[in-house]
Amino acid sequence: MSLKKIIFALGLIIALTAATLIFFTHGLNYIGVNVALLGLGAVLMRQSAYFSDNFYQHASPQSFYPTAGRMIPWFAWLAAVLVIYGLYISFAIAPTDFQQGEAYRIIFVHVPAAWMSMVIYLAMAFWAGVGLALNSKLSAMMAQALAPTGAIFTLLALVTGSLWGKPMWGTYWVWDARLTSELILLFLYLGFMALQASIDDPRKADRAGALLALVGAVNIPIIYFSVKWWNTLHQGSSINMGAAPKMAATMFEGMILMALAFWMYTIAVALIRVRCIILERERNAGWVKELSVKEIA
Amino acid sequence: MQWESWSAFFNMGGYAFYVWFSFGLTALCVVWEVIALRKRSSEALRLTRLLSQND
Amino acid sequence: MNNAWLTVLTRDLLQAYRRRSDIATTFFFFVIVSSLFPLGVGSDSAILSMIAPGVLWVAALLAGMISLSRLFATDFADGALEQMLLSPQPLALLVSAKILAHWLVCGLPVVLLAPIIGLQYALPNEAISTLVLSLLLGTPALSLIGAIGAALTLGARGSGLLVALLVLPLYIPVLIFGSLAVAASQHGMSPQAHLSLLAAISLLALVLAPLATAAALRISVE
Amino acid sequence: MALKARHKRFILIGIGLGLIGLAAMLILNAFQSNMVFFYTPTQVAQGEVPKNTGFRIGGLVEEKSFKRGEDGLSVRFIITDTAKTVPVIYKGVLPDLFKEGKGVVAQGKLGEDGTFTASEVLAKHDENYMPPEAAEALKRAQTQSNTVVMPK
Repeated sequence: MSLKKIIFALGLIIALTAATLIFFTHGLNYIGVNVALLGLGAVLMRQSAYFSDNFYQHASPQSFYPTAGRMIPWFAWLAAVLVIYGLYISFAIAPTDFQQGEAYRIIFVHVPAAWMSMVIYLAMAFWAGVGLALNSKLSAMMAQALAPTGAIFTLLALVTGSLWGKPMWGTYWVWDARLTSELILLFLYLGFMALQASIDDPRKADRAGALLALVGAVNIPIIYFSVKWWNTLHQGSSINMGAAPKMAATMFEGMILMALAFWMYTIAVALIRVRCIILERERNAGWVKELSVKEIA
Repeated sequence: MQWESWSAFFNMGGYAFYVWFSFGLTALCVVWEVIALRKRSSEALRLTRLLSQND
Repeated sequence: MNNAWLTVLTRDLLQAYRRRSDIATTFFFFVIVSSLFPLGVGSDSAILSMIAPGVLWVAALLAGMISLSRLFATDFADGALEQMLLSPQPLALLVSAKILAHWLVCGLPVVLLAPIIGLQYALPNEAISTLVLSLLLGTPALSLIGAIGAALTLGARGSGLLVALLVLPLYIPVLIFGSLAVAASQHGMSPQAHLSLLAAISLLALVLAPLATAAALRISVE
Repeated sequence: MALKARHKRFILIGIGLGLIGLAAMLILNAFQSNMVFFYTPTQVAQGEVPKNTGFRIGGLVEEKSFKRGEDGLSVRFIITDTAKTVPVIYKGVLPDLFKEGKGVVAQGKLGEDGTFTASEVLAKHDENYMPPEAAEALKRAQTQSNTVVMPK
């Protein structure tokens, strides 16, 4: 790969990450910046090595399988280190909260899980959309590999949230907009997985699932902005770009570390799962047979 | 350090159930997912080998 | 305006007329479900009028849903769907005719029947008129969103249950605003905000759902 | 009338955009009117609340208004939005975050005498997290000079 292509690929990743971050931290306030970044991302996507001349070569399951295998340990170790450091900050360094006492420490799993539940859905919808538009098998496999992890994080966000709500608000569950839309998000994940499972032809399942994921993506902004639209029991977000976080620095640090740890974990797990899916679906391909023979030897 | 003793740490200012349940459940889900995936990949590899040997 | 569009609409309506028992199923489902609640909850009119908005909306939603799996299945079986896919007319346009037919057959009867059921639940007059208005504005969205689910599950295993899993989460906003509108006018508040949100959902669905349904049909039938 | 396919597509796209615009107008219209999870004491005073039914009322617990009944279970306090107030009676367990001067949401019914009988009391907390010392320092800074703007 030439230097130019590497720079394009890096630029693409940075543009898309920045757009996602701004969207989640500042919402619609910076919609212009966000649209510009997404546009930039799209332009770079067309230019970068992975999405132009070499796209089909790089995006074939055959060449991705060993690449993913090499990437997994990195992300797994990164997740392990981050989670240990994050837990240390969360429990040993972060101080007691002035109004919630120690119960606020649930924030260190609840908020990262809630973030991941939404980010994973967006990533899933993104890969599903790419799979649908470019008709690439691997993108659809990525979407399929992300769904179960996303469903688990959604469930965790709901359960830890209700365990936090009981001592603080005085109830395990209220039907407010944010809780309800997070529950709907769980149903959307389950629907996506059920639809894929019940269509026998895998290519057809990929495309049907992709369409459903895109239709459901309408729900994600509703979840995020429901707090602002409806005046609900759930507090606003503590972190906004441009303003200082409404949290003590060490608390913020613990939360961000845990979120990064969850992120790395998600990537590692999704890569393992995509390798499984590749093996299961390409069982009859020559390269899979060669590979299995090689691994026995 | 925030804690005077281990028992204070485990007690979590009286919120032990809520805090440890949350963290425990998260750990449980992660461990379960990793184990399930290990099973799935070894099963996938085993089946692939079986198929290639039959050729 | 468009011959093919009218043809599809009249064809679907004619088919529905020939299979009147299918329409009756939807109709009676709505009546029976909403009549079962007073038997289960008790005949206290205060309780009944309190639960009425939610119960009637859920019953309308489920009644519309049970007929969804038939929306494309017969056309798929007799090959008419393939003709539509090959036709020079935009598929989304033809699909919108089929959705309109579904609403006329399954949505409109529920709207017309609602006042009678509302009386059974001891709803005051203003609440009944809001109920009818909310159903009139909301049920088109149900047919439109449901069509996406019906098209996606065409040819999938166990499609009846699957449609419910896919479509019900997307129905929730309609259910919430519909029942809130009725509850608001029941308690002397203006239902205008909820009704205009219902109308907005239906309008958005009217634009986007036929496109998504057409794409889903192309995936399912290939 | 035979329209060209291209023209027809333009017309359809135009209709679609028009409908989306209309939907956006309806949504904006809805959020101008009153759609809330709970009502404020001012709204209660002006009679802008549902009649003959329960609803939620939200605000701050007024300072020094909290009283425990003789039976030790029922409590009385006053909810305020700094303009109007509503007295509340409640029988049951209060959440840990319930405090005078803090946010609260109560579900219940408004009586003839203007007293709100709550069946459920929930605490509403804000999005600020800090150690007690920092909160103390902020409070002191605020009492010293009223020009310091505290995050709400």
